[in-house]
Amino acid sequence: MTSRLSVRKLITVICESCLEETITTAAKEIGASGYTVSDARGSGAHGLRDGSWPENANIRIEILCDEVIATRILDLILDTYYSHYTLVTFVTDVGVLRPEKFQHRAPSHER
Amino acid sequence: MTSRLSVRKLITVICESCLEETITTAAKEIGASGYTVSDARGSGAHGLRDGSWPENANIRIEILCDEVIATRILDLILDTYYSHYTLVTFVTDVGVLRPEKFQHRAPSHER
Amino acid sequence: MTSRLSVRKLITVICESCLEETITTAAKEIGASGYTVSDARGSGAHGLRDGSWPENANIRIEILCDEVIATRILDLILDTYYSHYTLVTFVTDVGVLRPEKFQHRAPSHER
Amino acid sequence: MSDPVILFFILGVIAGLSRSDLKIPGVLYESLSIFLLLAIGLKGGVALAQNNPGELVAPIVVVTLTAMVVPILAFLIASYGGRYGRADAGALAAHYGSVSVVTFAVASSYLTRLSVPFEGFMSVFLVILEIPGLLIGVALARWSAGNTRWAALMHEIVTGKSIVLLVGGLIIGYVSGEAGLSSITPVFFTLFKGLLAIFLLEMGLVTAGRIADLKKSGAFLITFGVVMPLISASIGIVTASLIDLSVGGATLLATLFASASYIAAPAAIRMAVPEANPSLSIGASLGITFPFNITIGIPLYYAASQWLLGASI
Amino acid sequence: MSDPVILFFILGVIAGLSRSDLKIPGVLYESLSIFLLLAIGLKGGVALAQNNPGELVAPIVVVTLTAMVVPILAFLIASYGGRYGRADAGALAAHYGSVSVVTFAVASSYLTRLSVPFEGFMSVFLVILEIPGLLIGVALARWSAGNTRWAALMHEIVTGKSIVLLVGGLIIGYVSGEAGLSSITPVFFTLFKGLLAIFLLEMGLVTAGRIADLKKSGAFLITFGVVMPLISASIGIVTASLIDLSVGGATLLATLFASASYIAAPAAIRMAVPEANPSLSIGASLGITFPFNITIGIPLYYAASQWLLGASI
Amino acid sequence: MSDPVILFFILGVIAGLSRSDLKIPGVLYESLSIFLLLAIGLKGGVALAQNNPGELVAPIVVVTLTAMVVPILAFLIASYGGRYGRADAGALAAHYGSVSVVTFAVASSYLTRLSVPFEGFMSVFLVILEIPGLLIGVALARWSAGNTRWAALMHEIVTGKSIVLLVGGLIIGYVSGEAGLSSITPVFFTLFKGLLAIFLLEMGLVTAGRIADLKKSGAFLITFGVVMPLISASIGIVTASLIDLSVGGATLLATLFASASYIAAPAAIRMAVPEANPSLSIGASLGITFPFNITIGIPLYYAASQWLLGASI
Ligand SMILES: Nc1ncnc2c1ncn2[C@@H]1O[C@H](COP(=O)(O)O)[C@@H](O)[C@H]1O
Ligand SMILES: Nc1ncnc2c1ncn2[C@@H]1O[C@H](COP(=O)(O)O)[C@@H](O)[C@H]1O
Ligand SMILES: Nc1ncnc2c1ncn2[C@@H]1O[C@H](COP(=O)(O)O)[C@@H](O)[C@H]1O
Ligand code: NA
Ligand code: NA
Ligand code: NA
Repeated sequence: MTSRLSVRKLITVICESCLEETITTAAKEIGASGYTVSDARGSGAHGLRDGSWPENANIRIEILCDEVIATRILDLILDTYYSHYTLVTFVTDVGVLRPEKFQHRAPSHER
Repeated sequence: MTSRLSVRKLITVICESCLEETITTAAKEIGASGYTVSDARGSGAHGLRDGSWPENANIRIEILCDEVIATRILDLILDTYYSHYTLVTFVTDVGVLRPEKFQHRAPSHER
Repeated sequence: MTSRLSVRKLITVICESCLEETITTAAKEIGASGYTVSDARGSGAHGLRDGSWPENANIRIEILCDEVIATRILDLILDTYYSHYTLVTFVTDVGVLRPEKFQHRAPSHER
Repeated sequence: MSDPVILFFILGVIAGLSRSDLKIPGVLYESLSIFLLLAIGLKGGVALAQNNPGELVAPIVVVTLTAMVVPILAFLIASYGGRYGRADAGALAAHYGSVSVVTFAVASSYLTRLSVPFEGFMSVFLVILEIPGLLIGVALARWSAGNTRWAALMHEIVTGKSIVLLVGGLIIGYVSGEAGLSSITPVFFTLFKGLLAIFLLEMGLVTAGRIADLKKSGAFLITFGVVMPLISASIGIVTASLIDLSVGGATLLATLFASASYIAAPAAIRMAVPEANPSLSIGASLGITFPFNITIGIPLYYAASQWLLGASI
Repeated sequence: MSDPVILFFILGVIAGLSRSDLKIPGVLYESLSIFLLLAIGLKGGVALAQNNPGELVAPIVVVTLTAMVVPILAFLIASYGGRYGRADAGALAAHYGSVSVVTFAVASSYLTRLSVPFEGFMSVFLVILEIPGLLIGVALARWSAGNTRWAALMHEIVTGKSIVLLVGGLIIGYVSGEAGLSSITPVFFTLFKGLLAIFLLEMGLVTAGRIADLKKSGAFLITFGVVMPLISASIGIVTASLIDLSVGGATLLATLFASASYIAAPAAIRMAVPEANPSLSIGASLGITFPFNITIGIPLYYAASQWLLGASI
Repeated sequence: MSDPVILFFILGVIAGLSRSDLKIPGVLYESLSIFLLLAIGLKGGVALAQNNPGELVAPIVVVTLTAMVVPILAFLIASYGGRYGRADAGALAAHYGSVSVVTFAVASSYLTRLSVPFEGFMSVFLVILEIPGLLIGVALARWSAGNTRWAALMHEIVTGKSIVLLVGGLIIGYVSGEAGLSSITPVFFTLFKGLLAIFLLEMGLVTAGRIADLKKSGAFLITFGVVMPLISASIGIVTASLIDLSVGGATLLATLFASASYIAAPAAIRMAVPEANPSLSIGASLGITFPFNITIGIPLYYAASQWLLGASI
């Protein structure tokens, strides 16, 4: 099976819901081919965020991309959001069937 | 810890919500022991799907299975859905506690 | 990229929604720094749980932690919940940017 | 001609059985149940304000005592008749010992349609009957287990949303009185039956989904789901005559006794008696007893109340 | 002065185009559409109870036959005029051959505002016209493909939520009659226009989101979205005169013929003709035809009906 | 006897503090807030249609100018009194400089209960006061930072859902007039107070959740949350006498000045002043000022308005 699959990065960002548009727009500008968002609630260093009202809801953003773009997204998050926002990020190696779909288009960035 | 865990495959399919019943039924027919679905929204090659109305919503299907069934599910998706539907799929290696739960029942298929 | 990332464990628990408070409270008591919950539906050994009414809904709990706490959480789930509840658990290796955020505080437990 | 709200329930069952893609969003279900609980509480509170609450003390004591017979009977029948283990029998006892708010709403809608008057304070009984049967069921299930966290369980039941909304509504209704509530009655009173209809449509869908469970559970459970409410309703009518309720009040009390919980009880039992199989008790209470009560039971309890108490009015 | 419900639609379009963060939760959209479908069904059922359903058989046959012309014409225009392939032309045929419930609701709101009477059984046509056009569209799309699972498709359409709720409402309304429904009319009849207004606000937001799609699709599709309803409406008015409808009834029938489905059709086509590009047919039906019909079309169809049939009344 | 809508708020607070499992689904919260904003806009629009909008220009200018004092005062008090940094003081200024729609709704419900008349165009002030205070707060917070994207911020505020729905409702109400709206008033006017009650139940739950935050924030913030509205309300009453409002109008204007935003402001501040700690400003505005205003503040502002302006009527 693994022969057919290419490794890509899955970046998952769990953050306050007011960041949805900012982060997804930035990810696309940086070169991500897409993203997926779902609603979430949770608890962490900033206390309980149970989604009982909009200011208090979290989202879960997933971005499938190659390593070049993953690095840029992590940089963006570190530089722009980590200091002031409620935010957790993790990166997973996943296998995808159509690797070209999740690759930056400019050839200079290809691995 | 790793000693207790067995490796299984987690297939994640992000697709338009109208495929929910078709794909989950097919996965069970192919031998998956179960599945989990959650609502999502997103953007990709087919444009923005913000879930503002039902035709425009995505779902996120997760199927935990062994490699034999994972291969069959990927084949099914490649053959039947990739050409005409909005669909993204990725596979992750995960550790599970009760591997027998996520294994195809027919002994001929065991690894 | 990988140089910046530290490996941590992501525990995902898919279970009936009535366990939300019990499991998340227990995870925090055991030492997890946080958790994330989203709504889900699904099917498995206990039949279809389509979320059509509250008794019939699933949730998806994610806990990012180090190996020490992961082991404790898995123990808890095995001992307390597996026998009587609808529950699926899997563990993924993920890379995080700020590893200290997902580490048990008591120094004796550090790896 | 049958009450249209029942037709909505039947529509839901048919849609579910024919595997329609009709789904009532879970959030709508939750929103409607918040509405129904508040509305029933408010209505009861307004009625209570027109009475002397002190006069209710004796009836409440009587009703609470006779109602305790129901879960004990249910436990015995399930244990000896159904050969269920302690956990499952206790879970069934808890479900049948507690009450169903929507069944109560359908019964009062039924009486209103027939212009049969009933005591306004009946919803006080609804609140009071919700808890003891549940606790007895858990006690029976955990008799020898010994590690039940009773304090946590009590807290969970007493602060459970159905009690909070019913009691909250009762108090707000009582404090405000009919005139005080007038600005909010267009929502809580005028819309009641229409929204109950939509709720019953969803209940029909859920009930249809339980029928598969029932096939597995077999004949005993189906019989139990019909016979148990008949027994409880009889106890209810006798109790009604003890405390001098009207025919309408007796019908409602019989319905309360006959009804089985499927909101408060499942949640509480899942935490307190996890080893009980939820599809047994939910299957019986929601798949059999609920449809039985709202279609056949309520008219039956009304006829029986008329026959037994009618002369005295 | 225009109907306020239309103003809500326009507000939604403006909010969408100006990239407001206003969002109608998906669950509210679903809840409102369940409400609207049930309410229209109930209203039709009550009207039907005041008629002799037998007298409707002949008109139903006539309407069904003439309505079949619409998807065939749409297919030919899309194939030869628009040079679309079989799949896309068939998908367009299915959308325009079926009907839009909300357009119908806006038209009856329009007539009620002007105090123009119309036959109460018009919603029976709404139900009946929903299916055949859709099937013809799929048939045209899959002519030679041969592997269509017709049984599954029929099941999906017939048990689809719009049919279930409309037919369910019709039957409940018919069985209960006006008096029987009186307890639920405060929800289903009194709130109808206000909730329709909120639904149209959301439709405006959705429509605004479709405009980007349309830019890509080009001039033919935009023309098609305006010309096709004009053609269908003409067929509708002629049919109305064949079956002797009043001016109001003719306006509604013209609107039904002119309207394009964007609830039942997209879902069915996505499963039956997956190779069709959904943004074409949804873009045309929701981005062009829906706003055209509710703002310009309905008054036009009314004027035409008056002009053609007015003398005979 | 207190307004029942306030009792719903108290019920929510009690349920939240007793850790009940009662939860109002987020979608119901959003749906109700869409409804309330539209309804308030529509009501204001209808009132406006009965006036000459030209006459409002002068009062609007006066009110806008005096209202600007509020955020500046709030900033100074928070900076010097509370020793908060520029960001947090600016965030507090933005919240208290803007207004709370629900507080306004409770105040008009209070006046209606007492049959105190007020100028119908008060909701125009509600719209107008929402924005400037917010902008001043951001300006104060970012004085020297210099990299604020003002254009994006303005777009976000002006197209924010509360402005879109309030202004949209105002225009639709103004264009349609009372007669034109009659078909949708059963939803938007008749249901208003009942749905406001449910919304306040949820606000109570949310408020209870904020109390933990407040414990951490300490005595200054709690004092600020009570004293600041008293100061602003005084400015509001003085302004009301400048523009010759009735006692009812003065009460509403005082309430608007005294109220602190917790819908538009938190969202805007989070994007424009991310370094501000949201639990400070939301904690004060939602945890202290909102409950203070709806329970104690409004009757107080009414009494003060009567005392100051009553003679002149
Ligand atoms: N250890 C964790 N595991 C999973 N999710 C977490 C964890 N810590 C925080 N989160 C999520 O990230 C959000 C923000 O985290 P924080 O900034 O730590 O409050 C929380 O509301 C949770 O949803
Ligand atoms: N690079 C990506 N990362 C995460 N999710 C994606 C990505 N691309 C597409 N998706 C998701 O998959 C759906 C369909 O993708 P597409 O077919 O590319 O439009 C989108 O609506 C997104 O929810
Ligand atoms: N193989 C599987 N893959 C993904 N999710 C599963 C799987 N099996 C079970 N689940 C999820 O876990 C829940 C409980 O599983 P079970 O106890 O097997 O009924 C189901 O309702 C599903 O949501
Ligand atoms: Na009972
Ligand atoms: Na049509
Ligand atoms: Na203010």
